[in-house]
Amino acid sequence: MSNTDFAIAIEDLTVSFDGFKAIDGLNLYIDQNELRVIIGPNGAGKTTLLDLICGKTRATAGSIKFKNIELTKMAEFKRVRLGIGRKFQTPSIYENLTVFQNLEVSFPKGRSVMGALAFKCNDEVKARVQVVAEDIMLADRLDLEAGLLSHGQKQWLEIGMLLMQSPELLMLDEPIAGMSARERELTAELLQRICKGRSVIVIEHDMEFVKRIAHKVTVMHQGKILAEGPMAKVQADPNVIDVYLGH
Amino acid sequence: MNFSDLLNIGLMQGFAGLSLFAVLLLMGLGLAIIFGQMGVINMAHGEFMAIGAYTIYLGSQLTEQYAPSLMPVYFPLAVILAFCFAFAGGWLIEWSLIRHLYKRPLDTLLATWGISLAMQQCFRTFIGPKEVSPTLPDWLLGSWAPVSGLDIPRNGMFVLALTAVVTCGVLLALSKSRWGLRVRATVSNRVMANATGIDTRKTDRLTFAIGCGIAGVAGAAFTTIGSTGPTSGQLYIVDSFLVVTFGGAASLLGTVVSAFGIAQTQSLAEFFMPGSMAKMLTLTLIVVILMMRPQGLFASKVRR
Amino acid sequence: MTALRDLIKRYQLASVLVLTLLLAVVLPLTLDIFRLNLVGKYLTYAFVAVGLVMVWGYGGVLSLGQGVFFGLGGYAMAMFLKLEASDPITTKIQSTPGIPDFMDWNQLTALPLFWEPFKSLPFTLIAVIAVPTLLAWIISYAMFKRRVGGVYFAIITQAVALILTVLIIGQQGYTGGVNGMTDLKTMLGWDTRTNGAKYILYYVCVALLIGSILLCRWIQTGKAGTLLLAMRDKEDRVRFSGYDVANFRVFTFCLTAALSGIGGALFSLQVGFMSPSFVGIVPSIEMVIFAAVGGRMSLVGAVYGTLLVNAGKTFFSESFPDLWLFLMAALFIGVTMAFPMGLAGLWQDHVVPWWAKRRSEMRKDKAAAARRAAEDDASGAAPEAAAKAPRAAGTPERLGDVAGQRA
Amino acid sequence: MSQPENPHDRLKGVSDSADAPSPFRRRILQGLSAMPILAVPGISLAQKFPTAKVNTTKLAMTETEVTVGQLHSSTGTMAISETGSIQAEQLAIDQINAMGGILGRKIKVIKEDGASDWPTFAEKSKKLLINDRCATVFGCWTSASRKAVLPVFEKENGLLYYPTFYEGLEQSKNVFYTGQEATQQILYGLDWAKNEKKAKSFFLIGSDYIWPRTSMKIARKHIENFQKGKVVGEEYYPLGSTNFGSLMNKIKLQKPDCIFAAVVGGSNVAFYKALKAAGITGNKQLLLTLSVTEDEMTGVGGENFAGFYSSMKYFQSLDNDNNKKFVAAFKAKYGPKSVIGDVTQAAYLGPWLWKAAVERAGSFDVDKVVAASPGIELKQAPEGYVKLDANHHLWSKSRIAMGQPDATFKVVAESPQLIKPDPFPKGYQ
Repeated sequence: MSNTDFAIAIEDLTVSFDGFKAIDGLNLYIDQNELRVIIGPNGAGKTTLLDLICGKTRATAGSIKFKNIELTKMAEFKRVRLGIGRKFQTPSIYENLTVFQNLEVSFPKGRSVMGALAFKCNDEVKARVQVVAEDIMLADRLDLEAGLLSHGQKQWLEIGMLLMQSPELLMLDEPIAGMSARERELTAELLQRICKGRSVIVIEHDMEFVKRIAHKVTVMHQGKILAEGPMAKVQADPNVIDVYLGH
Repeated sequence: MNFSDLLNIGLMQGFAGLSLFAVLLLMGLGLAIIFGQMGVINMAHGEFMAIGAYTIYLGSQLTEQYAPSLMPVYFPLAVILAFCFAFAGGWLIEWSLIRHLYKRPLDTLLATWGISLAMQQCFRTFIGPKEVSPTLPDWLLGSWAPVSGLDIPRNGMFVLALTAVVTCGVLLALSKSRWGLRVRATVSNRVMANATGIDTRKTDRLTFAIGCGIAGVAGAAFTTIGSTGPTSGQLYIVDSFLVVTFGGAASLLGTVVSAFGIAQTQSLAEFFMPGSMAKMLTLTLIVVILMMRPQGLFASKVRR
Repeated sequence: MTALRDLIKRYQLASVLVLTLLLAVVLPLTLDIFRLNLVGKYLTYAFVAVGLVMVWGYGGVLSLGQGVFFGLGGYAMAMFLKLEASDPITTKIQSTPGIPDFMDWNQLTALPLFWEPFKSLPFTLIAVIAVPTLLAWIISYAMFKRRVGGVYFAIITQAVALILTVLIIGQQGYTGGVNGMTDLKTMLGWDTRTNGAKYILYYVCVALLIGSILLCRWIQTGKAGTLLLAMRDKEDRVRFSGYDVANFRVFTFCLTAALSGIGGALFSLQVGFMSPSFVGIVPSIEMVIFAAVGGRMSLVGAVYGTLLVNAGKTFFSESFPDLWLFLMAALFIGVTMAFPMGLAGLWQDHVVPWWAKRRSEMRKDKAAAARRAAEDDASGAAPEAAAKAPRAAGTPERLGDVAGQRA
Repeated sequence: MSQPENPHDRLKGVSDSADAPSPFRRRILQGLSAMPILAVPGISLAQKFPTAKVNTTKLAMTETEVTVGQLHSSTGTMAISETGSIQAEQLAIDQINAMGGILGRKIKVIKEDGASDWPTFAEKSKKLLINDRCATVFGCWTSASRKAVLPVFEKENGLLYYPTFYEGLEQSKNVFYTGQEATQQILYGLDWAKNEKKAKSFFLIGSDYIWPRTSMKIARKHIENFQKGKVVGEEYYPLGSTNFGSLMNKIKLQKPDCIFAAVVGGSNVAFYKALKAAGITGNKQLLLTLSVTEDEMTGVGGENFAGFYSSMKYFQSLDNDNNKKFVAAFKAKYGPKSVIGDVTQAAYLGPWLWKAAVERAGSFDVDKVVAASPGIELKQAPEGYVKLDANHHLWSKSRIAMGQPDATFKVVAESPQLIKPDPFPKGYQ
């Protein structure tokens, strides 16, 4: 099978920590422009899978191909430069900087040391920040210190920081954790907006939310894929029911 | 020079390597416990060793003056006292300083350096600037010569035995005792340990104090090899650091292996080349290996 | 005029100006040449302290081996000066005239090959910067790429300091050993020991130091500075924003090494000798305390810290030698426990708010007065001018920044 | 503070000695013919020597007081060794003051701490010379500290009395060396080992710095070229090294007739403990050292050094009247437990040599003092009679003593004559 059609193709991926296999022979293919949601009970290996893709954890075996480029041996920052963006489970932003600075730092220019020294915040950067800030509904808070944002806004800001880089693959680890109902609503809209022109992987527990956004759902259990398909099909799968309700 | 002479020298040389290994291990052990289990670098480690050494010295002075008949047995008692004093000092310092700095590990380094300066000046003011050396009991002096031409240093044997006891004690305590359990729990998840009713503050204090106590024992053991002065601590800490750094800081096993490696390299190199060259060779090797494996021989598995 | 004011505000240059004034005008006018020479010597340590602000305060990486780079820079300079001081005529009493005296004592009969290039001043000046930078690169590249940081980095740099000391002391035929390189007299025939030369060297030192501070300030205010702070607090986020964290750290570390090297070279020039006692662990840690006392986030504070601690050391060791170590110990403990941001933090937390309060009161008074005046002759511009004036003149440095205060 | 009971009997410069005049002395006496005997009370003397006349170089002094500097380490690693020198110099100065001082002026001391740090030594020496304008400085101990201050003394034309036995290869107009240079300490000892102990093969061991290395270089030349003996090993260990296990085995492998050692500091103690632990003791092995004085013995311990030999010019147990008085005065001032080593005694000579030179010159000016110095003799030095050579070093005897279990020394040999100092020995370079 050719991998070229997929945004990301994962084959036989395995990672073991001292013999414990957190991911065990996993195969996963995600299309261009797809929004895929990964669900599964705690300890299923969802976050580890994202860690493997973005490089936070190194694979023991198997391959990850992004745009047909092998990632497993690549340094993290290079994967980012290829177009992979990752939001962490707990919002990871620079609390001491303003919202503007947070976004500005994420602008994909001046990434080398010399580039950073020569970097100038010109109109192009400012315009880009403005666009993204409007996307993430923080346009009126640009001068606020990021630490003062609400939890939900911090989540958005982190998503915004990823959008600054215009990634082709966006991975979001529990993006609506700690959000109010209204914020969830807005986030769902946000996700639908931003998955145009890029693939998105979301890890989420909230089934209502998943139903709302998912194109396709993958269920993971003990490092393996248990089921995959549209939400309705997956929900009817007896294995899945067993895993979620069986114990 | 016949074959049996050569054999004897070979045996003695092997023992020289072993006793250097014991010395290095004993020096590094306390430091490794504190760093490995708590992430704190104790720059006053050398001064705690000096406390131990001075305890022995004072012990020998007092015994000589008031109870000369006890000279043969004072040494083991003084070693225990050395542990107690250093332990108490460690307890006090953890309580007064270190516990406020757990969130800032680099700052503990500076604060403990300050402590080491203060302790040095205390030694100088209260004990005197001269290097001192205790009067050792006869059974620690000279050599044990099972056959003529083969001299095994008694102080070396003593240090070796002491190191074995202390190391085994620490390993056993870590794996079997309540303290060990608490320490391991605290290391792996502080919040969780707290939640399950482990007093992590007390565990930290105990760990720090035990580390310091072992430093005290190490210092006590060195009185059989060298002398003690107010600044001896700085001499000790350098070697301790090398051992711990090279071993991979977080791992006791690493400390053991690195002490063994360094000791054997240096001891062998010293036999075949001049002392200064040997030291250089050993240090260069350490650097080269550290350049290739900056995290030390046995790095912890957890990613930073 | 406005452009200049903007520049000063943007790079927070007011404090640098005050420092320049102090070093270049006040001190030379008030101190005799002996004391001024001492200040010059302390300022060479300030190069290291300024570097530590960059690498430790901003970069979050503590190096306990800065003495190594100070020493390398100093030795490079000293080698040049020593060669000049060892001409065949002055050394005719030796068995091999024309080589440095310590080589002769160690039975060397020819100048070692690696000494040869140090006959050239340009080469030496390059080496002063290049050699420390290169070593810093070798050390830090391996470690930062493998993400060794924090305490572990600190102790490895310490090990490097130790090893270099042993090397220098052990290779006395090539390095002068424990004695170091002494009796450095002239540079290209110019006697560096005269009072005039001391004044010149002092000013060179001040100029280079201020230049270094400006360079660091420029880096801090740009994107690289923001990134350094970001890395210190959220290393992973920076990495997953596509930055090679290690490269930034390596760059900062090399920069501080280069600064330290310059400091060392100036030391050799001003003091007239170099010794392995600057390379070891103890001086390296002392240099950290200079930066800590001044404030680890403040470039200017680091200079004040260096001057203060050294002045204290000289004063106390002259008057109460026994107390000096206790005082030094108290400094270490007190600064880390109570004032982690050092003098700069004190200034920022106490003096500045107090000043701001006073100023706002003053402004209120003035505004009220102006209002009365305005009512009298209908001139509305006065309050604005009154409000602006104290800000331009007295804006204290924002020592460090908000991020720094929190760390 | 102890006052010598009869200051006149104390150590004196040549000026009031009444012994048969040597050629040196005759000239001095002529030079001093105008000078009254020293015991005349200070005030009248000061009138004879107005400051304007005895001090033309703006040194720090008044009509009644002259300022000198003392520059040693009272903190740091070297404090251990330098304390004795500080005490001895102070003792000598007190005694001189009790006698009325020099040219009617009491000596006032400014003490500076070099803190075992050579740059600090340089800084402090600048302070003493430039700021304090000290007439002379007594100080330094290690070669490194001397090398650090030497350029300062030469630049500022100061005066330094340096007490330690050292490697030689140096002769400065501004320094007087009251200890032995290398050949004075080594050659006699080696000859003694060869002649008395029939030693043919030598094992040389030293700490790794300039003094042991130079000393061993001279020793090797002497053994190989002049004694036709053999050097079977030459080893240097880093300063502060305490690990001598492998060295012991090398010694056993080589079986030298004599171990010739110059190990210093903390290493010293570890070295002798290692020898003892390896079964190498004084009754089986000849060992001659250049670096164990009474000061070191307290650390090394008599039981570890018993039966080994040390080569020095002075031992506390030296049996002569000068020394008995000196030891008594020292112990009265610093406690009965205090010990006096070779360097301590040499440090004690410094102020006396300076006094003699100043009085001979009739001036405190450094150039005049230096010019007057060659040929000065001290008849009542604790070590016996010494005289100052034109090369600024002392003529002195060399002595060998055996360590006793109670940490004292018993002198077993003494060079018949004073040995001429030769800082640049021909044939040993």
